[in-house]
Amino acid sequence: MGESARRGLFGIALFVASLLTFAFLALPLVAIFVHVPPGDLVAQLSNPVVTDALIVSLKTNLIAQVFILVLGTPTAYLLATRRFRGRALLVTLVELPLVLPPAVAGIGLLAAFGRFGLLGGTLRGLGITIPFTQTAVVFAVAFVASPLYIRQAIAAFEAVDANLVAASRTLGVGPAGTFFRVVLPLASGGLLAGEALSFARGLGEFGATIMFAGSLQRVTQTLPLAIYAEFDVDFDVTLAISAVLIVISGALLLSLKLATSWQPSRLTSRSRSELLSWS
Amino acid sequence: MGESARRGLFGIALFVASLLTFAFLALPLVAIFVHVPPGDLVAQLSNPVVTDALIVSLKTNLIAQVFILVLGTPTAYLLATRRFRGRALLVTLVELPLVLPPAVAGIGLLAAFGRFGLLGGTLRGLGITIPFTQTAVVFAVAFVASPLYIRQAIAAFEAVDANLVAASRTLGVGPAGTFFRVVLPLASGGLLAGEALSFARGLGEFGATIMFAGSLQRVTQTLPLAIYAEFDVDFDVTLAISAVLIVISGALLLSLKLATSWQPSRLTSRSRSELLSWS
Amino acid sequence: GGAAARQAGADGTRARVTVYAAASLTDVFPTIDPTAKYSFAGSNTLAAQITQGAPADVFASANMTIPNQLNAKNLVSKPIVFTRNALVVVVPTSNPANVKTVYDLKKPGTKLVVAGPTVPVGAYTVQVLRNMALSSVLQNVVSRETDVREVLAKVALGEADAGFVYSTDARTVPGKVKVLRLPAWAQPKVQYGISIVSASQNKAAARAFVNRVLGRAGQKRMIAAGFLQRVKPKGK
Amino acid sequence: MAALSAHFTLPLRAFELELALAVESTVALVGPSGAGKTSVLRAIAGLVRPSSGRVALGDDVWFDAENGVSRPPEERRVGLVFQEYALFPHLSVRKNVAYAGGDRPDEYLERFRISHLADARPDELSGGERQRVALARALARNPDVLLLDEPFSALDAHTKSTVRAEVHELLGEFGLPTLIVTHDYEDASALAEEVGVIVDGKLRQLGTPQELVSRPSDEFVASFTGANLLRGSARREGDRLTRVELDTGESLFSTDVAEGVVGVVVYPWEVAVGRARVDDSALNVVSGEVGSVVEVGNRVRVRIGPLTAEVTASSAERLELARGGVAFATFKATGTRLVPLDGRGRPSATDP
Amino acid sequence: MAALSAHFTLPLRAFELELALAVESTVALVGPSGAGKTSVLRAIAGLVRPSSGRVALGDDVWFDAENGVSRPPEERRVGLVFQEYALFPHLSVRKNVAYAGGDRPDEYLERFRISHLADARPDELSGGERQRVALARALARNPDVLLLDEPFSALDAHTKSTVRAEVHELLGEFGLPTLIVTHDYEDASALAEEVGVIVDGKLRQLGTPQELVSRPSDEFVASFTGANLLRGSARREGDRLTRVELDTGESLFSTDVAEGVVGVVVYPWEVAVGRARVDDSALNVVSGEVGSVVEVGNRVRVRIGPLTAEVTASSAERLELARGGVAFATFKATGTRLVPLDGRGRPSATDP
Ligand SMILES: Nc1ncnc2c1ncn2[C@@H]1O[C@H](COP(=O)(O)OP(=O)(O)OP(=O)(O)O)[C@@H](O)[C@H]1O
Ligand SMILES: Nc1ncnc2c1ncn2[C@@H]1O[C@H](COP(=O)(O)OP(=O)(O)OP(=O)(O)O)[C@@H](O)[C@H]1O
Ligand SMILES: [Mg+2]
Ligand SMILES: [Mg+2]
Repeated sequence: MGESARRGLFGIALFVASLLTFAFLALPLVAIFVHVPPGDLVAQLSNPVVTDALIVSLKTNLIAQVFILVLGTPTAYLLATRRFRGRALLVTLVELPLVLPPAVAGIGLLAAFGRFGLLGGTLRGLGITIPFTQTAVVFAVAFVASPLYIRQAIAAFEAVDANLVAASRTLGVGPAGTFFRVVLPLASGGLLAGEALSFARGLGEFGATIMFAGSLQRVTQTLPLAIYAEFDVDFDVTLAISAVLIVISGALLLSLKLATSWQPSRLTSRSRSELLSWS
Repeated sequence: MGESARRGLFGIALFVASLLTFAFLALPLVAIFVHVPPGDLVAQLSNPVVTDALIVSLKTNLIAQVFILVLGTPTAYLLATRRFRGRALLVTLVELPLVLPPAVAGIGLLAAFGRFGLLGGTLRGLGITIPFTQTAVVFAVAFVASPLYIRQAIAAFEAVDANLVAASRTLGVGPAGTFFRVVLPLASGGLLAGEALSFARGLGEFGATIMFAGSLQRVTQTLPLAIYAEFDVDFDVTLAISAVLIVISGALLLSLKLATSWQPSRLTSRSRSELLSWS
Repeated sequence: GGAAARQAGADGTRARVTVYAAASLTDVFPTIDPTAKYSFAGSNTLAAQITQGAPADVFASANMTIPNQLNAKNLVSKPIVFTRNALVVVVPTSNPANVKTVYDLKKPGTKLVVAGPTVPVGAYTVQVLRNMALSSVLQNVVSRETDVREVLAKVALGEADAGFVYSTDARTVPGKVKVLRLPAWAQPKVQYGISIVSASQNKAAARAFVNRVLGRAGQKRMIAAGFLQRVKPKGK
Repeated sequence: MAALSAHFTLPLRAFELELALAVESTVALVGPSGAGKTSVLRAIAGLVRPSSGRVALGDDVWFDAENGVSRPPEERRVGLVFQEYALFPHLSVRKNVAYAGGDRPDEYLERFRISHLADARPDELSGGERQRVALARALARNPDVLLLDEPFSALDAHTKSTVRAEVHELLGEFGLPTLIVTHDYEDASALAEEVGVIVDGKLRQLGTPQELVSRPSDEFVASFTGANLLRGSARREGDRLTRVELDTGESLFSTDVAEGVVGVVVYPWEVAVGRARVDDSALNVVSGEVGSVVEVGNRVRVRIGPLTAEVTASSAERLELARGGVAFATFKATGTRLVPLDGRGRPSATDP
Repeated sequence: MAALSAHFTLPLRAFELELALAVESTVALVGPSGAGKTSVLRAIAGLVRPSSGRVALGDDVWFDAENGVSRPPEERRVGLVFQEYALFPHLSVRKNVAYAGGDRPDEYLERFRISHLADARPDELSGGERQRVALARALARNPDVLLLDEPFSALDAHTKSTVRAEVHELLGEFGLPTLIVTHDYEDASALAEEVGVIVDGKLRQLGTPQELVSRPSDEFVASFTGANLLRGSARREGDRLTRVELDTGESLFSTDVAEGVVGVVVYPWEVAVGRARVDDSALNVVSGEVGSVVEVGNRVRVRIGPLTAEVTASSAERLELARGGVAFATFKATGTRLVPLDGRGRPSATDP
């Protein structure tokens, strides 16, 4: 019958389109591993360029993430729980870095904290230089990676049933207590997911860092910058480093998946899946 | 009473942390506009470097987005509605580019589609070369920007009440019809949001493009590449271009906000906001 | 913030000098002073960063123009020529476009990669071609890279059919590229200038480094790496 | 036990909530969905801030618009049981009950017969169990007022009656001032001495269940208490009777006094059913097709034209109501009440 | 009209759904939340695939595990009304009803008296209106079978009875084989000729409402039909009576025959109430504190110890039940039934 025929077509269309997508996304990654014998992959981990970059990357990113967590969480909670004029604008502000070309972010950071930047004078007065130092890397990472965390955090906080918060309050527990005893535990899954995404994004930061922090080995040369630098020197090394990074990012993402797997309502998804098991 | 004191502290903490976040995120943007007199901003729009880059950026990004929509939407629907072994892996694959250093993406694309890449031979056989062409830019953008759309799309599709799909089916409408008449309209908000994010991210693409497509004015030099190129020539020009880009991204993001404003349950958030109007 | 900043400079202050050097010096400088911290990139990029307050102690540029400009702004000391170099054409060993001489670059469809016009090597490339009346070749350019090493990489990968680099760069990827020499008469005057950054916290170490480069040992290594005598030997 | 006194106005989306209440023992508010019931409790608990008015427990003022007093929820000693119970899903039953840190939670687990569930998570509980945990949690905070929001709406019909009895007994034990809101009149009359009917944020009538049944102030209260409602226009007839011309043309008599458009209120158990027309001036007769016939316990609710009548199973048998056909519903003029028709608050499902 | 026949097993999370049904006119399945009611409908509609069995309308086979037949939902002519109605929120009422493209939707709008809402969005409708739209939509697809999931659970108590009557009449008009699932026995008995009680995916008893009331197969069916249930151990006494030793020590007599642990089933309206003990060998007596006293219409449900009795308002007055104290509940040995206690499916809220 025509109906089932059309249904068949739809299923096939879905399938083909997905196949193309997966192929396109998988190929570049596969290609890298094809080029890199596992031996090299391990060998690279002792290449000083890689180790230095890895150390710089981890150090700067960890510091940046601490800031993101400590400052981003309250910000997200505020935006999730308060409705006030200009809120949409602030949310936009928080998300802007996500859609801003990293290079522009770098320029912006220079314009703000650089020698000729808005705060340049003030900072020089305090004997502080930020551009092209590790602080600059931290700034760049924090600026570019924070939106991913804050957005997820807002969503996670908004997902907490308002009645549970209300219940806690009527049970004599104030806003602070309620936040730590009810809101945080219930949002933790989402927060973790956001944090993982943000961390991964930060590890990959390139444009803003090269603009604002330059690329100085052992100081500001993070893994992505090292890749870019090595690219000119030895393509095989570059491939190997890339492979290392893919493995790291992939691991991060999978852990994220696990952290959030429980979130989508099981029943719905299950029954939906059954529902469509014909189409 | 101690309770209200603690409550006060909590509120203040929230407020201060948020203030710091907003300041840090706003400063770089403000700084750029401080440096750029509105006049320059307009003037830049007639600077051939900018106009050429703008054209290249728009052209390549529009093409890339078409591909993302046409292929990404079915993929997202598949991942949202089917549960099967290895699904988590595919989701990870789809999200990986989001957290991959763009430089690595570029390397990967070279390793896959470059002359000596996995498909190099095949492509040469077909007389197709991709590196250094606008196709390369499209590839880079599509690769880096697709995850943002696909993730949102999956979420949007999962948010569609399974019972509505079931209802449509029992009313005699097949999977295809159901998809176009029920699922798509209901998910449209989320899809639009994802598309806007993805488009913005694509516009900012830098690392992958410079690696895979190189940088040639009027051909492969997108706005971010132009910024980088101009950086060492004339910082003011760079600032002006940046300003242009910020405006574009900001506009995109705001449109996104409007597209999705209806999504969070109004009642919940409202009542929560009231609930916490003391804390 | 400041803490991290100072400490970042700090691991330098103990004689650890920070050197911003042209990409073409990537391989040789570490052999002259392995202890220094290097940032290799297009001289123009480095200049821009120094202008923006990058904490460099020494600036080694692939030309004299850029350091002189900085010197005019009192950002660096007067540059001293510390070596010279020559321009060559490199093609992948597979030589897909079958480029035998620089004149073959005129063949339409040849994928030529050069450095951006603000990058020293990019400027030199334009000069050479003008000297040889080959400016039309530039129509075959498929990408303007941000420094000489990017040019080399694209060729070494075989993605590009040919590229203009320094003879010293060509030697760093033996077996990957073939070198096509350019006639001496067409060569531009490729002089590298080194100077001390005025804002340096670390002038002593900076001077020490410059002397090392100019010293006999330093110069030996430069020449070993394929660079040319600081000053043209008065031709007989 | 200090009494709760609350009078305030609270602007809601569609209308303004406006009421004055004094709760000493147990009061129930009944109303349709969206009437503002939950909002009343939220306002008293301090979860929303009224635009004006005053809420106080005895002379302890919780909210006072004039003097700008507005205590946060945690500083009002209320025990609020939420419509869906709002148990903390990440905490065990014991931790839920102990949440407020009240003295010896285990005592409450005992008292509510949920000790055996102490370590279970809320999502492992049945509706009835959840309900008891919610109550235990609210009381363990030892509050001065108890607020119950639709305490039974989440229960199966067949567990409901049992639970309702339990709750009724517990309320007795604790003897706290209690305010219950529900959309089920039966629940309200089962638990409360005083029942208020609230529609679109306004209190239509407040009184004992008997009062509401015997003297419903308007058609809405009547329909809520389960009465039949027939529209018509009233005209005085003699000095003791009122004649009501129904829209259907038939006319009825009532001993109530009224003029103009009215609703005739008659309860199903006031209506007798027969197969033959009885002619008795003292009796109102409405004839019609026999519609649905529903057995409820040992009685049968039968729909005859616009009326629902309740007769014994045996007479239903005798009259063979099951086979349908025409039947006559009769009821005394004294058994009817006339209420004004303001056209508002009609149960929407019966709209034309 | 072809009849629907369905027998299948469907593994669910906690248990396996297993039942065999033949639906010719109207059948209702009653069961507690989580019993598998919705799953039954989903399986018949083709929204889930049973692991084994067969579903057919007349000789049109929809599902047959043996022959690997499994038609997708759109190829089974079912009209399914969802628990929460599942109206398309982005479509107007008319578009919802016209969705299936059935002939002249406006006719259905007329018929269900929702023409005036044709252009409204579902979220602007009241529960009762939504319900009618959902029905109209399902019927406009002119199906061969009608499946109703908790058709009234989303309605206010006071609109429910009206809507229920309407639905009953509509079902009559269309005369389709109809399967209704609900957790409310009263709804079931009101609408269906045959009622099945389903617990944990198993059909406990299937029969007319009268049968279920007069001969409940187990305690669960009994409690569902609103009976009192007293646990005890039975021993034959003479050849016509059975003596049941209650856990409380008191002992009752029943004309039913049973041995061992049993539940004594007695309906509230079989129980008389007095203030003084009556001694009559033919009468069972249970004494206890007077608990909750609930007025329902012109009758009063009063709880005495473990029993709920239903007496007239007048006698309640006479006995001053309201003031509590001890009372005696009496009922005939012939008025009791004995059911086996399998310990399963007890209404959880009454667990110890
Ligand atoms: N904080 C609020 N601000 C504005 N409007 C509100 C607020 N809370 C609820 N409303 C609206 O006020 C009306 C009453 O809501 P409320 O929940 O009090 O009704 P309800 O009687 O509890 O209904 P239900 O019986 O369905 O629970 C609804 O129309 C709702 O949309
Ligand atoms: N597709 C499914 N696969 C596995 N388990 C399921 C599925 N659908 C529901 N369940 C589980 O089977 C049981 C019965 O679910 P179902 O919705 O049929 O119960 P119900 O009788 O309709 O309950 P309610 O009266 O609350 O609607 C529940 O425990 C549910 O968690
Ligand atoms: Mg409510
Ligand atoms: Mg159900």
